[in-house]
Amino acid sequence: MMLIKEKVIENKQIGNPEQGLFRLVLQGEAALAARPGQFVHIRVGETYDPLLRRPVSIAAMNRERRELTLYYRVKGKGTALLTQIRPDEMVSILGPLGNGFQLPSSGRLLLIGGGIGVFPLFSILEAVDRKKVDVKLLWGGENQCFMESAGLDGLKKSGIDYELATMDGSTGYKGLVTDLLRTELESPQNKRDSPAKTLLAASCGPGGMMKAVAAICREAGVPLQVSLEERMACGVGACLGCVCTVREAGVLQRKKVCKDGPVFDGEEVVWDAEC
Amino acid sequence: MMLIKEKVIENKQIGNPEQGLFRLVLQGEAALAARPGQFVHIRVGETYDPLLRRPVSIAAMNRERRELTLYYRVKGKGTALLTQIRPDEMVSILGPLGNGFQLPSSGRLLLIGGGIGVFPLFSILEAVDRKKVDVKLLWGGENQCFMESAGLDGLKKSGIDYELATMDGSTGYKGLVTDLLRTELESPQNKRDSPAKTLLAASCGPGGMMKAVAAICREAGVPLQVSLEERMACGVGACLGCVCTVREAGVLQRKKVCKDGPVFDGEEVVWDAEC
Amino acid sequence: MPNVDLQVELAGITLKNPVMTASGTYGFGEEYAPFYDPALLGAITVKGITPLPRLGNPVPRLAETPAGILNSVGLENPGLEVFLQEYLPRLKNLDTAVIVNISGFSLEDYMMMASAFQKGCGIAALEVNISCPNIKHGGMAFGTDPRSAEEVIAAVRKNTGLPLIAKLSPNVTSIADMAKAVESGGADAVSLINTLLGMSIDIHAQKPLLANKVGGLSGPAVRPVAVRMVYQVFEAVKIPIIGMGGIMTWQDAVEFMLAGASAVSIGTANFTDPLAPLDVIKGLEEYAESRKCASIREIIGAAH
Amino acid sequence: MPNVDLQVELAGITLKNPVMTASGTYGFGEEYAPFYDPALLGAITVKGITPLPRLGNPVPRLAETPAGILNSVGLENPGLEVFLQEYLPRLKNLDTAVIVNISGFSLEDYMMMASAFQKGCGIAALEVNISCPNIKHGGMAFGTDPRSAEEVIAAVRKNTGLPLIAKLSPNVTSIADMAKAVESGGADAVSLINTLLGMSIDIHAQKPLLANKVGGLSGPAVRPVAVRMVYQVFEAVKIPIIGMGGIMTWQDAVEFMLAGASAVSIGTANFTDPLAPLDVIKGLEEYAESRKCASIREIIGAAH
Ligand SMILES: Cc1cc2nc3c(=O)[nH]c(=O)nc-3n(C[C@H](O)[C@H](O)[C@H](O)COP(=O)(O)OP(=O)(O)OC[C@H]3O[C@@H](n4cnc5c(N)ncnc54)[C@H](O)[C@@H]3O)c2cc1C
Ligand SMILES: Cc1cc2nc3c(=O)[nH]c(=O)nc-3n(C[C@H](O)[C@H](O)[C@H](O)COP(=O)(O)OP(=O)(O)OC[C@H]3O[C@@H](n4cnc5c(N)ncnc54)[C@H](O)[C@@H]3O)c2cc1C
Ligand SMILES: Cc1cc2nc3c(=O)[nH]c(=O)nc-3n(C[C@H](O)[C@H](O)[C@H](O)COP(=O)(O)O)c2cc1C
Ligand SMILES: Cc1cc2nc3c(=O)[nH]c(=O)nc-3n(C[C@H](O)[C@H](O)[C@H](O)COP(=O)(O)O)c2cc1C
Ligand code: FES
Ligand code: FES
Repeated sequence: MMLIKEKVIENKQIGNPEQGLFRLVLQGEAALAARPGQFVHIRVGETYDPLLRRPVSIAAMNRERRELTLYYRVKGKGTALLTQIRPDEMVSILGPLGNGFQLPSSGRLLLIGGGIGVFPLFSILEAVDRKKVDVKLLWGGENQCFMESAGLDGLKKSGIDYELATMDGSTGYKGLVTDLLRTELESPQNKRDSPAKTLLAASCGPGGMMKAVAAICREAGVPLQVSLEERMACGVGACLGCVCTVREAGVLQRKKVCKDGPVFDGEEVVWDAEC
Repeated sequence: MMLIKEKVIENKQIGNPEQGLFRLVLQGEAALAARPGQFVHIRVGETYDPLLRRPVSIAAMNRERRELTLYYRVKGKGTALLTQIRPDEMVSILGPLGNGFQLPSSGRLLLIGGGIGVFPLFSILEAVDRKKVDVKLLWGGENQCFMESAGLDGLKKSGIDYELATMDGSTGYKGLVTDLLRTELESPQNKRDSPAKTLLAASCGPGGMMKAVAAICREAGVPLQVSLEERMACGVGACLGCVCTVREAGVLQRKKVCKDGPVFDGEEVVWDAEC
Repeated sequence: MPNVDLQVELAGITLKNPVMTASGTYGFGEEYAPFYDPALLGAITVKGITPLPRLGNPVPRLAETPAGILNSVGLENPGLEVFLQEYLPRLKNLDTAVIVNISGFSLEDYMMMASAFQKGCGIAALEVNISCPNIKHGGMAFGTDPRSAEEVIAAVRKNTGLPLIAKLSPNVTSIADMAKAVESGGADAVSLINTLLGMSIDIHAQKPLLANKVGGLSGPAVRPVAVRMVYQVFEAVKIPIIGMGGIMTWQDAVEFMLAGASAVSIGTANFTDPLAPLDVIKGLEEYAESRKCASIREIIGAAH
Repeated sequence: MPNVDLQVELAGITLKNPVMTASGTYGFGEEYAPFYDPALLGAITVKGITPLPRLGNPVPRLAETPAGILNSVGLENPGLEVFLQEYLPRLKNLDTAVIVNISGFSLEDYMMMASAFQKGCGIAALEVNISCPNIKHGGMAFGTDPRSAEEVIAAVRKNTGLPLIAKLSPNVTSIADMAKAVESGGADAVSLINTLLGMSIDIHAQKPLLANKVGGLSGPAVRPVAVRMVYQVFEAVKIPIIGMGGIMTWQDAVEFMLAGASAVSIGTANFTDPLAPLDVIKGLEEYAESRKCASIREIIGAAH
């Protein structure tokens, strides 16, 4: 975890401009410390508007070139300002932050991504030893245009086993990624009585999706790691702004998404906590 | 007076970087309407910090090329942000604003500039018919480095009659520009009993200097126009933020620097008004 | 052509749309006329008028602060008489509702101002600025004590037949109590918020930057406070609310209307973007349309 | 080596420099330790502690606003017991003055918190957050009524020998009255300001953005209000002031000290720039030097 100015190597729109997706490559020491599932907290401008940093997941890290690759979608003021930063300029980042995913060194790993929630999962695809771990990605999104813009080509090239779901059926299965997940878990080799002990799952996406994924995985007895998002101020556990609720030994507790997470045990998380 | 996006043709540091001086050339319709002594109110960024526009005097206007030339010194947040705008980008300006100088079509015109207050006077040098009007500029500044950075070369080339005063004597007279003014007004041709009726003066600079200039001109019976500065919000007379105090027919009144000025009758202005 | 009815009712007046301009930020209706026709606005509110002409405070009167400005204009205005003779006739020519903002330093001031404006005089309503110090009560502002506020509104109420809008100061412990007080004093509507009292210090001169030391904070910086107050007042009184305080965009205006404002005023935003009021009108219309509202009135208070 | 004495005296404690961190923005002293040694600070103030553990409010707890943030953490904390057992021992190892911020919902809460902290327990002072609602008084905050404020401070005073700092809420009509009340209640210093009550509305969901509806506004947006209050309180009481509210840079800190603060707290700025407190210390030192002050104390209140 460091506070550091990193050099912008690339900050470029990717895919269809309508999707508002950008790839940002940063060069500096942070890449040396980064683990899959962590994120960086970026200062997108120098004035007080916006005032806060913006959290963005690490999608890939290259230790030799000391490069972090991030993908972001333009959402509001902060991400719009981020697009204005040009190569060779320096940006202040705080990171790498958070705990990151725990990666298996053998067995099978199922990744379930929703929309741009796939970006942190990219970091797993990169880091996990694919000779030893059998990885499969299930990815749901709005439509083909989004999937292609957000990195489908790269996936194809990588040789990763994947399945897609889109809302309009323009590519892959028409429907929810959770349907793919159910089908997947019912495939013979993934049945409970088959060697399910070797199967792990990790997911990132909208809250509603992850809640459903957690229910399905629990039902199937598959250990799940979920990467959560919450509005953040400090990013280091000092402000208590970004909490989620977990049940530990039957007792409700708060955890800080920035520090204790963003990756949590899917079993533990209390979705839609009312208090 | 218009609200318009103009194209940045040039936005470049001039002279010694220590002086923090920039030339900004804008292209658009505003140039067609501009008169010497007017200013434009520039939006230096798109966020709410800074929130207000920044007033900058028009130093030159080229109707054929529809270009306005402005000079500015980096002072704080707003002018620092202004330096970041690059050629071909668009900036929102409100202007041309204010009344401008009244230029003689014959006789003699004495310009007294203090520091960067010389910039609006440049617009007079450009606009006045120098075949018919005998113009002389007295310009005071900190030192030679400042004077050269702020446009001394251009002055030399223009063939204008000028005299300089610097605080450290590094160029021109060592001392205040008001000393030059006194000497000038005492020169034989400018004596009260000589054809002083044909002499007009115009001044822009720090408040203290203009107050002294006004006293000297009044003493010498020379009509003086002063260009004032005051903190501005609206720039169009709507907020009453930028007033100065004048005495009209013996009665104290407020005038809006942005709308009734920035150029005022030097005789009328109440300097250091206490209420 | 959008099918949204933008009309709102306020204190017995009908506005063609809910977007007005805030007192002190729009001069006397002429300053922004070179940019667009004021008739496009729901209403305009003129600079605060006092019985006698006022020079206001010395300069500097403005200080910029993060996402805000401090002003200490000090109620500079030409006084009632000149206003009636020179400004009012021109204001009447604008094809929009004109609201006159009045200020005073004693009950008598307010009463005399009120009686100068009656039905048929060409203005739509009076807005009573109660943020001024009451000179007879040791300079404590009318608008910071519920009893004084009720008293001053009741006094104005007795002296004019025009719709009455009470403009509330945010510098109070309970804005709901203030709103209730002016409601029982007879106000037909409330405007909120006026500026927050603030100060900026010049660290080179080592003294307050404004000649008047303190000034009023406005602009987007205060918006969260203003929205909260509109939300609270909506639950406290029955009379309609004119919401203001940092509205820069139509999104901000929607926030205020959802919080409970029947109309919104654009103040500081005029300085940054003279066309802000028009963008707000357009945005409100489109928002209502996208939410399938037949009338913009449907969103008033919808966040409760 | 600069020749400026940065030491300040506050409520009987000596701080090595006037720069502290604000409660709730600096966790329990460990979160920013990876970036710099907390011993460089004049003092740190820990997150507000209550008698029992609290889960705080649901999320969202944060909303960004122009130059500010709204938070509604809702006093999430591990409770007194866990604090004493787990956090305090680690805090004592930091070589800086530790101030514990305490909160409660009744007089009894405050008294019991106070008696748990005595001289020699390893902390430098108690900061009493009186912005909390008093459950026995219909939820009206202790900090919005001078009598309640005096009462709660007096109660705490009786139960601890530690220096006592009263943390004032800005959501009041007269901050000077509040400061006088806590002074006569026995406070040794005042901290101001706590957050301004605000709200942000989600225009898509058409409801308040924060789960708790209202939140506290902090950051540079509120600075002009905070500086004004420090200035007013400096003229109203004799006890020293800890100034805070939107301090991002050393220039801002100088503003507060000129207005009358003997020390300053850095809050929201930590989130944007974890090193802000160090930059403020350095800047204060250089400012004092450039003004030829032998001690930073010379600038306290110099704008009056
Ligand atoms: C741990 C983490 C990792 C993330 N990784 C990515 C990523 O890899 N790619 C990507 O495109 N986005 C990612 N996000 C979401 C991203 O941070 C938000 O989209 C961004 O902050 C929006 O800022 P804005 O100014 O454009 O939007 P605005 O809506 O203007 O933001 C206003 C405020 O809300 C906060 N906010 C808005 N949306 C979110 C959100 N979904 N999550 C958290 N805070 C939000 C902002 O940070 C800001 O404080 C991540 C969020 C978190 C918490
Ligand atoms: C009519 C007019 C014409 C001007 N022409 C020029 C010019 O040609 N070249 C040039 O370099 N400068 C000119 N100035 C001054 C210029 O506007 C200020 O230097 C600039 O606004 C400073 O902004 P900032 O954000 O960099 O400084 P900051 O100090 O951060 O500004 C803070 C606030 O104070 C105001 N302010 C600060 N200094 C001044 C000032 N001297 N006059 C008015 N407002 C001020 C700013 O507008 C802003 O609202 C002119 C000012 C006026 C009123
Ligand atoms: C320069 C200026 C002058 C103002 N003058 C008045 C006034 O005369 N009477 C009044 O009731 N409010 C006055 N106000 C307050 C505004 O009408 C409005 O309530 C406040 O600025 C909040 O809105 P805003 O943030 O959109 O500007 C003034 C505000 C500004 C900025
Ligand atoms: C996230 C957050 C949590 C806070 N928690 C507390 C608290 O527990 N007790 C307290 O007295 N003040 C609390 N505050 C208020 C700050 O200590 C400080 O008074 C306020 O934020 C103004 O300073 P700033 O603008 O520099 O942040 C909190 C502020 C923030 C932003
Ligand atoms: S963002 Fe501050 S605790 Fe997580
Ligand atoms: S800047 Fe508003 S009246 Fe001049």
